[in-house]
Amino acid sequence: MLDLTWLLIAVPLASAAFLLLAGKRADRWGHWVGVGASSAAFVVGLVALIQMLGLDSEDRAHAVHLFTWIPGGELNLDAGLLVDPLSMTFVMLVTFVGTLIHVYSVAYMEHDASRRRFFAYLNLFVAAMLLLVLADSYLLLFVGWEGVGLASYLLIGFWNHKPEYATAANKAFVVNRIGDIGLILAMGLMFTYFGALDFGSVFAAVPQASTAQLTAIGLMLLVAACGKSAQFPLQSWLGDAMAGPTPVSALIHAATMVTAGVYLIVRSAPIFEGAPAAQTTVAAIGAFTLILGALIGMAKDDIKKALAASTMSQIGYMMLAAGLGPVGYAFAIFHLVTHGFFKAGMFLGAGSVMHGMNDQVDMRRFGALRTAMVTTWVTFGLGWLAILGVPPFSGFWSKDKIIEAAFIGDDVQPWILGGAALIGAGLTAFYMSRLFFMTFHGKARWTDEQHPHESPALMTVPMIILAVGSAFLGLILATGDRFVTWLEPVTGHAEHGEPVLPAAVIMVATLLLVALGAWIAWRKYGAADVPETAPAASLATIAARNDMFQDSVNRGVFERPGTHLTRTLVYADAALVDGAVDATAHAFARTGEVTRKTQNGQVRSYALTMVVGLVIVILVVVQGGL
Amino acid sequence: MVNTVMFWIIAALTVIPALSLLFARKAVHVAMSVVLVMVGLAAAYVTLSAPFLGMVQIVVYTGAVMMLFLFVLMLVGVDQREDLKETIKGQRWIGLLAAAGLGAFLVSIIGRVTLPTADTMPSGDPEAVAIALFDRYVLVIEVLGFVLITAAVGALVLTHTPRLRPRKTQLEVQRDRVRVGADPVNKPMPGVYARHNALDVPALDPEGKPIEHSVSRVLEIRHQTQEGAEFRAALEDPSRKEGDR
Amino acid sequence: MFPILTVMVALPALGAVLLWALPGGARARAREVALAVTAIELVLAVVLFAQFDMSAAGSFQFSETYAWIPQIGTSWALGVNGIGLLMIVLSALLTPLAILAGWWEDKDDSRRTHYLALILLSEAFMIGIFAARDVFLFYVLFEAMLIPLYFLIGSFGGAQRRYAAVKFLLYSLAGGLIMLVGVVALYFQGPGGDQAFLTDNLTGLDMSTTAERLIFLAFFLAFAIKAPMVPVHTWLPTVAENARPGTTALLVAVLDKIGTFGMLTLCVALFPEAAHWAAPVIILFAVISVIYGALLAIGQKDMLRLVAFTSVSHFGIMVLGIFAFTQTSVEGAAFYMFNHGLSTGALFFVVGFLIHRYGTADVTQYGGLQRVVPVLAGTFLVIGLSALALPGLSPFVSEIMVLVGAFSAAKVAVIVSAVGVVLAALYVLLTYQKVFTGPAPTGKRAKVRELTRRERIVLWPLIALMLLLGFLPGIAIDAVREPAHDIVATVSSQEAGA
Amino acid sequence: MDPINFVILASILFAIGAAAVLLRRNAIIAFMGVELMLNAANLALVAFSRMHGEIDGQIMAFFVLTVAAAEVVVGLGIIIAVFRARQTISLDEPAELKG
Repeated sequence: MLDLTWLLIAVPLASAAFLLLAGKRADRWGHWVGVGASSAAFVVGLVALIQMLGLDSEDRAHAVHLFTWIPGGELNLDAGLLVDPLSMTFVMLVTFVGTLIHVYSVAYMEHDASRRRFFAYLNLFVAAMLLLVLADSYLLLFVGWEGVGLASYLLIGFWNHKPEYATAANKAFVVNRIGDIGLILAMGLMFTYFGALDFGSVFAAVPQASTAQLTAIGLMLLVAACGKSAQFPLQSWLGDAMAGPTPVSALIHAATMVTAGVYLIVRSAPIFEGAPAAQTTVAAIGAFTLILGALIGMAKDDIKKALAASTMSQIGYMMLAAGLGPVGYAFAIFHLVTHGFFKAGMFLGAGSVMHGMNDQVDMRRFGALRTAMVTTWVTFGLGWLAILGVPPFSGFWSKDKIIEAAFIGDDVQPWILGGAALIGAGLTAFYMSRLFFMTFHGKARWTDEQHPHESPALMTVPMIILAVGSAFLGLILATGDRFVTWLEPVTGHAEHGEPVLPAAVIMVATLLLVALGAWIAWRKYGAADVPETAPAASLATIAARNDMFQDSVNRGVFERPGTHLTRTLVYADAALVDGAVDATAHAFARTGEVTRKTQNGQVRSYALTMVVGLVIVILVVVQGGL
Repeated sequence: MVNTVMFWIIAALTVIPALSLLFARKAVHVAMSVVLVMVGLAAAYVTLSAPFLGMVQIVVYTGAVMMLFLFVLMLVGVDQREDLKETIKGQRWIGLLAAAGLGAFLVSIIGRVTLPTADTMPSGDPEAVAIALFDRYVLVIEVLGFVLITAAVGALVLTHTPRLRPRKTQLEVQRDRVRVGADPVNKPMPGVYARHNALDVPALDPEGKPIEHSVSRVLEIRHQTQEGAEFRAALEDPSRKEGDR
Repeated sequence: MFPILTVMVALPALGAVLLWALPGGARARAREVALAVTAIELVLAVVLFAQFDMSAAGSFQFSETYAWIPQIGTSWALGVNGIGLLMIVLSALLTPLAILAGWWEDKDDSRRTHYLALILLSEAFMIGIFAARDVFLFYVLFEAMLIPLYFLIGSFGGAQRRYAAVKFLLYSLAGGLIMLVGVVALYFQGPGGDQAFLTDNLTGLDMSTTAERLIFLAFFLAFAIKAPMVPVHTWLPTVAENARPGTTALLVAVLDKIGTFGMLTLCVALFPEAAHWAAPVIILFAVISVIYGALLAIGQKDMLRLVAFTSVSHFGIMVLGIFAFTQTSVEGAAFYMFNHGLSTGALFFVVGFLIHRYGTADVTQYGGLQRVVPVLAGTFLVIGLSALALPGLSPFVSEIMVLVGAFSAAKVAVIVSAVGVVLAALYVLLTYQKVFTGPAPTGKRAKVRELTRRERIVLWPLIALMLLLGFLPGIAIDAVREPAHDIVATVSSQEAGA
Repeated sequence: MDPINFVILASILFAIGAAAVLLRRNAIIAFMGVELMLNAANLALVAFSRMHGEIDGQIMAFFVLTVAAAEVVVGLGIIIAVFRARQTISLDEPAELKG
């Protein structure tokens, strides 16, 4: 079955192609094809996983050769899949969560005329994401990388008859492309230094490479990861990406695609191992973004944007972990998996709320929904507990380990990274509790035409499954370090360093901060009345509400000068470059105007010219001695 | 060697009439002078042991080409006088200078070189010429035949004036005439009902009045017409009428 | 041996003559005749491709040499190596599609016949140029090409078509005449004899450095104008704006490749030392073209101009690939020449279809079409994505080969060019946004026809081919590998010698 | 006497013919100037033929003669055509060659 893993990509891809080409006659049942394709991928993945579990941990990496891709003289690359515990983890996450979200979307998108197209895009995304994680070379990974970007673009802009949604889609794609420059340049560096782009050859060549080379590659990979995973400074697109239908936000902009950056870093572990500076940068970016995301999350009133900020922040955790080296890789992926579950669950919950509230997203118009939507409240609550890191829910097992790992190290680094992680936990508790309480508790602040109701079973069942996962997955995988051992063939065995503080102290501190955060949120948003319009706030809150002015900065630094530059260039091209050309032409034309006066039309003066010319020629020939 | 006397005669016979090209006023005079030049040249050819060519020269140039020129001159009007005053600024002096310079250069260059003179005379009799023309140069001759035919057709085309609209029928002519209010019938011939020799006397209308325009315009210009009044007076004077009878 | 190349040159030319000879009544069928001729040509091209020996792609195959004017050493010498093969296939593929794409143009039979005959004539010249193995023959065809194009642009097209045609002609002539000087100078450097212009006899000449560099520059300038590089690019937008989309598609997708083709097969192959000497400056201009073209594309309102500027940008990447002189980058550039033909050809066609519907190329007149014509929107998007080199489509493979391959030779250039990747996303997606997204059009604008069957026949094979080559680029790369290797080897031997 | 003198005579005639073309406005006279130039050339050819003792020069003169005849026919045809159109044969009138 491991050799058949190409089916994982092929089936959703074929389904996507079919749905796009089938036309209107497939409108009535096309979505079930999409669900079927995703489920089939899950089944294939599951069988492969079971088969892999039957192997020794050393033999679990399995290479699948597909076909000769680029048979260049020097750049000689085969398309192949690398099926190992790391990619298998992603396969399971993507196909499982993906299938649930497919099912959910059947109901969620029921009234949309273009549901078939929606499922085609979702399938396309699944195929691309699986290609991304299964690829055995950076170039093939890049195909998946751009593929998910495209799917993301299509889905964010799914309702592109609203101009701002279309703009959001463009923004996502373009910012991602900035990240792609990083990946392209990283590949250029790899090809220059190692002459290859497949993981095997690159990693084999790493020991011979200099630190400077590896650092350069690592930093470029980091740029790519920042673009895709919405890390500082390329995070600005994620909030706008919430323009897409909510299942998309759940699948792509929470559970899977945005974590691709973390995957890239972990996959490139051998490179980062040789480049401590790059590693530190990864961790620093992660730490910075986790705080940044948390701060933004604290101020957002749009439920999806708050969740998006939370995603940014949580991926910050993962990046932080991935930047810690072998100690953190497994935890990064672990958190990625649990996060995939609880964040997807929460997004679906948010979708359920919107479904019941006429697509209202402003949390200030929610409140007291727990009575109207019990299932949603419970499933969301489980996700909330998980993200807070309350034991024994999933988040506790993954996040706490990251915080602990952040405190390992020398000098001042553990204090900064660890401190950030610790504070981040408190902030997370605050903003997630705020979100939870504002939505489900307190007084009802609905408008009259809203009649909140529970969503149909097609939506709630996936939410329940994800909630169960949020609750117990962490516990199951963490028992006996199962997950860490599972990933060890890929991430390498980590010498478990000692944190600068005792592990117990860190855990207690974390829990205390979480409790504090949640308590403050309860006081402000659960117990007290929430004003229906956002009150005037401090400068910091305004900054957070505006995504820390990232958009304004981008607009001021890139967009506006860019627009001016473009306009100037368009003008200059017409006036200067083309003007010079036209001026040359006109100069000739004017010369012609002048000289044409000698052409007076008199035959005799033409003849005279000829004779004079003849005389001159004779003179020259004679004088020339001929 | 060539007869020196002969050369000088030929030189005089060609250059002097040739100068008329520059100074003669009437084109006919020029044409006749050029005929002389051509004859001179024919003489030169004969002197240069090309007798056949000389004959051809006379036949073609004096006989055909120059006559053609004369025909054309007559066609366009012999009295096409040329105003010798120059209209293009500087044309005369620069032109003269250039032509003179050209001649001077040619003469000076040719005068400086010495070319070997072969002892053998080329045989310019018709037989030798025919052998050369229809043997070595037969292809050229063929091509020249084409050129001549083309030229002939070309001249036909050039001088042919196509009819732009269909020929008018008599009926149309008549209608047009009525429309513009001209004489509905033929103009009366001069001298009708007149007693004099007809051409210079206006015709008389049925009322006995002379019709002035029945006399040719040319005669009017030359003042060779007879006044109609005189005859009218004669007609109106019964006494003279009797007397004349 | 069957002189397939001569036949391929002669067939469209005869087709053109046939069209002109058609009596008035039969001219109503001119399109069918032209299509049939180009279809046969395409079949021949496929046969050519199938018969081509990929294991010897670096050497000229199907060679034919007939004396032409032996007194000055020119001969009718045809032959293709891998790169020429791809270009010929591209020409043969795009011409029938251009005819199909412009099926609706011209109400008047005789005018249409004239147009089609000129198109066929252009095809004959294009194939001749790509197959020429004789520098003089190449030059003659290079200049002869201008005649049908001048009329194609000047007689058929938009408001300022005459201005555009004259501009095109003057630009091309300027380049061509400078090249003529180079050709003549090359003759005197060469071995002489009655095959003095055969490229085989002109490679590896022992010339003085100055002579080599000057001749190189003479050739290069002509090719830089043809493959419009900044700052000699301004004819292209003007022409694109005013000529018919079908004409422009052929012009940009195939004809302009003569520029890069010439750089590869003449400039670099014949003057390796000079090429190596000039490479840094050329790369600088290539990078400027990449960024400048992309920025100007973003600033355009006219879609045809926009596509023209994207091509300026893409040609920059090709030139960068060629003059980076690494195996991979040259392979990539050669492959890109083919892919860009598919992508830009399709882009001009689809823009032509839009113009056919709305009667304007001004993007601001469009909006919300995705709701009305989803298939057209989807097709446009895929073609647009090919222009921004999305993985899975063949332009990606070539672009990444150029960027990755050139990195070792020109780091800064690649880093700057990579910015073009972002700009490409901007110009493609902004255009898509303006034309297809937003509120659905109302009133008369809402009555837009969906992509017709004939238009699908034009566009979808191109998309299919890009997909196929995106996943199996080997089909084409096999053809360019050895030529690229030879070129790189020639230049690097110079490097070693210097 | 050396036949070269005939060549010199030819040069003089040629110059006179050229001057006629340059100075005379009457198209027919100018045309006769052209004829004179042609004949001057013929004279030179025949003189050269004599000097070399070969007949080819004469043959060339024949050709020139023939072509000149053709030229006269066409030239006069043109003059007549122009005269018909404009009622004049002055060379200054048809100034349509003006650039």
